[in-house]
Amino acid sequence: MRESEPEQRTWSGETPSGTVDTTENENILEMRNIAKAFPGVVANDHIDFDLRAGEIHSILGENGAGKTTLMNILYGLYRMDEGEILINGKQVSIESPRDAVSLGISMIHQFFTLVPGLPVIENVILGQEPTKGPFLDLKRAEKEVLELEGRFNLEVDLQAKPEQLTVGQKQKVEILKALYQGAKILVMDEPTSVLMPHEKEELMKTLRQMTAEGALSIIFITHKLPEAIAASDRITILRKGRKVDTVEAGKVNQKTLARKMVGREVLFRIAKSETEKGGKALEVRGLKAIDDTGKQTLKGVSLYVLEGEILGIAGVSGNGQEELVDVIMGLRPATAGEVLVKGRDTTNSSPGKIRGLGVGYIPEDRLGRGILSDMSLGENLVLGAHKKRPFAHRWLLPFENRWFTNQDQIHDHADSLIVEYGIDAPSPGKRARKLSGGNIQKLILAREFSMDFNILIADKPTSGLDVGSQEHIRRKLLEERERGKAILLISEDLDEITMMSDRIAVMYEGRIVSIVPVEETTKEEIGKMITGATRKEHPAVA
Amino acid sequence: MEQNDLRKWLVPIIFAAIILTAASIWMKPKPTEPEEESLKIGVVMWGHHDEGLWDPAAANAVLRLEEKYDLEITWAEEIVLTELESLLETLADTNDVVYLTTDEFEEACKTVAPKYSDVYWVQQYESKEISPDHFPDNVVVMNAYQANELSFWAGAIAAKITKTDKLGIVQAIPGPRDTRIMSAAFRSGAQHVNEDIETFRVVIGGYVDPIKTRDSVASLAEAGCDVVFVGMDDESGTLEAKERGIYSIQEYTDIASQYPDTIIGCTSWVWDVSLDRILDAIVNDRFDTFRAEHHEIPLTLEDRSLDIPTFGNMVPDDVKEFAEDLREQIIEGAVEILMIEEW
Amino acid sequence: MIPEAIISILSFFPVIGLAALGGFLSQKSGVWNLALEGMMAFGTFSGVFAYHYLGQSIWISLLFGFCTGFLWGILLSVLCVRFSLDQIVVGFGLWFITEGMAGYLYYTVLPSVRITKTMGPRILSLDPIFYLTLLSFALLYVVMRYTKQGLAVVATGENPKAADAAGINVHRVRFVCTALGSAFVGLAGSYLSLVILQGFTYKMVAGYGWTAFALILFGRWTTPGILFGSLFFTFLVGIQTRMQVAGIQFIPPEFVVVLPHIGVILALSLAGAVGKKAGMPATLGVHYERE
Amino acid sequence: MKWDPKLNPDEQQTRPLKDLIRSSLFIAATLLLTVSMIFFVSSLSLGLGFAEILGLFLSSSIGSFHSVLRTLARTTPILMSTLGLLVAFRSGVWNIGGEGQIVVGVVATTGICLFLDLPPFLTVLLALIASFLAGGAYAALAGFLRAKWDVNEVVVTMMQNFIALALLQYLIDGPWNWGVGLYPRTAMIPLETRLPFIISPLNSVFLIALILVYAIHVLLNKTVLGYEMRVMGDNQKVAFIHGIDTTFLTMLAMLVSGGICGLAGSGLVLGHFFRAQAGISGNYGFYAIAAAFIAGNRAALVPLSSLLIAFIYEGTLGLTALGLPHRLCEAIVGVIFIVVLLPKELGWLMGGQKDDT
Repeated sequence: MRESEPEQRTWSGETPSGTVDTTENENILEMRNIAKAFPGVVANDHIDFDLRAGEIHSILGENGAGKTTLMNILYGLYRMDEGEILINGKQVSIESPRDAVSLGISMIHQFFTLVPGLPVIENVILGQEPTKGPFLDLKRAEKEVLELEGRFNLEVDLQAKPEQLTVGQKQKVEILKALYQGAKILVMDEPTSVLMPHEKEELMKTLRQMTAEGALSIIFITHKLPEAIAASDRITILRKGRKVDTVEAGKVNQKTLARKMVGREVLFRIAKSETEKGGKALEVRGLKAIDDTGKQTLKGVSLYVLEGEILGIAGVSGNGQEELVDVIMGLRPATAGEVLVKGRDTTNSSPGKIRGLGVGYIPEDRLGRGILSDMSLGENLVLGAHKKRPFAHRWLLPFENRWFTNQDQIHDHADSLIVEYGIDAPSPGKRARKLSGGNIQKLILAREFSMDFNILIADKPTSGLDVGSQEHIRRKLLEERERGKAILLISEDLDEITMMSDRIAVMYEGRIVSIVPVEETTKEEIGKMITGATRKEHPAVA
Repeated sequence: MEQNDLRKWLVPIIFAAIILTAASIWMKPKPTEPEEESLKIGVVMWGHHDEGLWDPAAANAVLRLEEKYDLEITWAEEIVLTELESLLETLADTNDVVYLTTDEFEEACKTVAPKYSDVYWVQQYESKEISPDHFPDNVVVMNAYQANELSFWAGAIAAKITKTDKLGIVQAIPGPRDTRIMSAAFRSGAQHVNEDIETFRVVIGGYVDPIKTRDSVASLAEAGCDVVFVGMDDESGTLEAKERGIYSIQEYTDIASQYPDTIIGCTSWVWDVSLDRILDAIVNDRFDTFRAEHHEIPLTLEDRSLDIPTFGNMVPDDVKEFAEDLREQIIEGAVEILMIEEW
Repeated sequence: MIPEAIISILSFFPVIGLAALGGFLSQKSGVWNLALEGMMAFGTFSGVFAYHYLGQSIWISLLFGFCTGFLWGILLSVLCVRFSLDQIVVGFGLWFITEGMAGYLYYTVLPSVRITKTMGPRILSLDPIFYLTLLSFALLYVVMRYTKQGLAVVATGENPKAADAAGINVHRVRFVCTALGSAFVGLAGSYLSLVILQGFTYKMVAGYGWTAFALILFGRWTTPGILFGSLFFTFLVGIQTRMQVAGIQFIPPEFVVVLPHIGVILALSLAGAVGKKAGMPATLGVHYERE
Repeated sequence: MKWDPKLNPDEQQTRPLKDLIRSSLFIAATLLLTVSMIFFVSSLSLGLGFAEILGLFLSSSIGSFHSVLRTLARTTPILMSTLGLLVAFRSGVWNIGGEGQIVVGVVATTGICLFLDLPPFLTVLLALIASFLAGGAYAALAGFLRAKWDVNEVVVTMMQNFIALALLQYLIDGPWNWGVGLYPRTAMIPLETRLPFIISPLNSVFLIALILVYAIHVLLNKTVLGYEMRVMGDNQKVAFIHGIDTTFLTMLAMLVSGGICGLAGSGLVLGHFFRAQAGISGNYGFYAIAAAFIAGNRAALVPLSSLLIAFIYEGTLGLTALGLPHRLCEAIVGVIFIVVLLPKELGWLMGGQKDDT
């Protein structure tokens, strides 16, 4: 693990290649028509990207636009299908994070990679330890790190353990780590999404300072327009795996950016029939909750869903949608507020009870929360209904009970659903994990729809699926809506939201920015709102 | 399992197996000329015939008689009770005599022996006198229920040797009557010589545990004992005694020659005297009559089947003489030895 | 009397100490080693084996035991780290194999061996291995604490992702730790047969391997913790026998060996009850693959 | 701290027969390979012919009607404890404390049969129930710790094994000791409380075991409870989302699992030894883990796998008459144990890349 060191020294050292900022060719990094396809979806479609020495370059785009994929390629986590990467005009091949680090590229992930139990200082020097003889030279390390801290005012207590630090401090540690590794190019994936406002300001300052001397360039992945404009020198906009444009941050306003980001092309709308709305099926009042890191990500959300309507929650992920869904489903305690299902208070009651009231759930994390990967389709499809007739029967026993499963019924049930939902599987005995992503989603849909719910929580039901299954799933949702079901649709795809919803609630930083009927708004407006461009205080919805 | 990989691997494995099999079958077994007059005896033991102290006692007996009766010996070693019955049946199929070297095997013997009436069974027994119908007719019992006399004797000798008037006893397990009897008899023997002798006892909780055994002998030495009476199935006790420069008495087998300066003597259970008589009866086809009069053959000090064969260098002659006298007295019953069950 | 007693107690500390140390090393890097008992058993065999066939030298035999342990460790880590088989299952399999093989080989390829030589120069009537054990504990402590290798091991056990991102070869670290650890276990075994018993008896390990395993958990995966844990246990045994000599039976001898086991269950449950981390390496038993 | 054991599920619809045949072929080949290798060594060291050794191996395991019966008798405890462990494994809980639970069952049964004088029928019934409850409670403790405080159940059950063994040792050494002979063991249980032999040495406990096979198969594959268990074993999160009480279910699974192991112990006392003595559990609890994995965690295949192990056990037992130590058995089982885990990886050995599904 040491061999990376010499290269890295020469890179940062005084060899010709080190004279970065003085060469008239300022691009220290060029990525030429990078292409990367995952099964069913093209993540990067021949993207060009270049980075000048000492600039902050934002990559802007909705989730799924391909920003992260691009950066993972740069960092050696993915192999690109086509394209080439040049550093200082020299073509390089990046096989693994180690290569990237040795080339002076560091990446700070959205979720930090710190070793619990090790003090900050050792976390920082991990992998690049200065040694005196066989031992760590902690004194020297401390001197160097302190020097770094001083230069970019990243004050962190070097002896503290990661679990004692706040999120902001952890991020500082990550930055220190990158700097200590001798990073010339620093990739930051959604750095602000986990931070408190004041921490953000601090971060911005730090980034400015770091790039001021031109020794360091930063790639800043974000989907928040104001930050992009505030933080960066140039902005590259990606949409659906394609590069839209690269603009000077000074010369654009949020409106144009928003348009570039969400696109304008009209795509065909599914004919939405008018449905008569019923009463409030699901209502949420002043809901507050904290995420796993203990940060308050849900700051008082109030909304309701009528029977026979689809309420679309627009917003970029990480703005509190996950927590909202968790709380509604009873998977996460609410710190304040209440959840009403058909007028009945289900706040903090068990998932079983909530589902019992007829709440269906299409999770975002399909493998982790959706399916039983090692069990057969049939068994997957009865999950939840397995205690009810006809799947559970009294077998030979004289008295009434629900002890025994009825294999034939389960089998037939599965057969019919497989046909109805067009799941591509030879037989109900097939293991769920063998299915493709689209089919897994169909499987979950089939299961949730087959048990009669009147409220459905659909969390990004079409994300990461190919167009065919997307259409299929959307149709199904609309059908359910016409049957008078209430559907809460969380999605990042504005096209989908505008196409499906009756009303649109925009979530930004744990709050509902506004709730508007779909007719009274446009995609651009929503695009601005989800990126926090326009802060309209949301009307007092009871 | 992933079938395709499986299929890929079946072939080579089977090949390797076949080749190996062929190779092994190819090499001939050593020619073992069948001598029909040789008496086949299968010896069942829970340890190994050349290991520890309990099993060698029986094993040596068989080995000493090997030439005399031209025995063909099969050692069935390291036998756990869960396996016993199956094993006895396998042995009975191939042997004329089956020799069970501990009464731990008695139940199995009772169940299996009747099925193999043409096989002679020899059963070692330690605990108490038994009735003729306690075992089936083709079973003869060699019974060591008088072993407490031996311990008594040893205790007396130890009492003569000791300078500190402190004796140590390492007892394997606390429960069974006989282990307690040995310890108690040893103590009373010592006190028979000298009333104010102190005896200390350590219980290990198993027959083999070198670590604890050594530690206990050490602690006894620290307590001031200069003679320890070790009832374990390994020699670690004597090893420690040697290091501590104190004396030891090991049970069951005579290993005094290996530690002439440490071991005073070994309270050996010499099975070959009785075994000799039984085998003699068998080869001369008068087993049934023999069985009729001796359903059990007790081990005694008299015929030296309970004995301390060799004394260590540290034992002065007067003590040896004393030992002889005491032995006579015990045999005549001049000294009567109580069966003390409790420590 | 007192120092003498302490010395005699300490004289079998290496068996427990070395075994615990070995297991600890592999667990710290994130690999269960459930084959401790078996590897010790095989160590006892290989020690005697080497003594018989490689010129009757205790030191060479100990070294041999060390090496055989190393080999078993390599097998374990190939199966667990390279092949990502489940560590629990593989641990059990290896336990079966090693223990079986030890007994089997001894009685097929060896005559009954009696060790006549004793350990080399004694300091305070304790043989070098004892000091070697203490030394290796100290060394391990220093390495874990003050060297980049130690840093790498801890990082691998706690957060392999981070280690990987920092350019540490996770698999290699685990490989080395497991193999080396098992080597120490083998050493413990051969010490038991060569010095403590000076011979081989079946079932002579008598559960001390699992005791060592328990002591690792009881020491909460810290070097000092394990050192003191095993010292504490050794003294417990010693004190129990001495109490018996004094005529006091404060705990049945059968239970002494399993006291650490009970302690572990209590300790873990307590840690869980108060919601505190038991100090267990975060990814212990979890296989790591880069995505 | 927690991780899901990788368990092969029943694939009812995917040509079970072909699958079974293939895997059994694979195991057979492995067995042949291992055995012949070991016998090769032995024949070198002991100067015995291979044919001789193999012959004795086979004859003492399946050579005669009687030896077949013996093998079946040997199968009984392994089969029962394997079924027990299976329940836990399929529920995603690592219960490797089979040995300990067997021992607890032994203790309970012996205690009741020796120290309670009730009508024999009642005694036996009570003994069976008690052993089930004892073993179950013992395991459920680990289940509780795991479910409530997320304590690693592997460690707990493992430690419990040795604690239980120590308990047995203590009882048969001291309080319950027979008081005869040099060896730790209790007195025999009264004649009328012993279960009858079908044909000695095959005891009627074997029938209980067979019934259990079907019972467990039904429980796991045909009942709602078993379904929920398997759901939990597959994905605890999903189980929780769909309203399955995972805490309770974990404990219940452990209860059943440990209970059946306890029954196995009870069977050893009532049907084989009629007393408690050292080494009565004979490592069956550990062999059971191997058996469960060799059977790919399918209740229907467990009889085969435990039969296989019993076969090896008896075969190597015959070899002890040649002076080969019985430790052989452990070695062979261990090798098979690991090899049946390998196939996914063997591709890599062959130079092909391993497929990760």
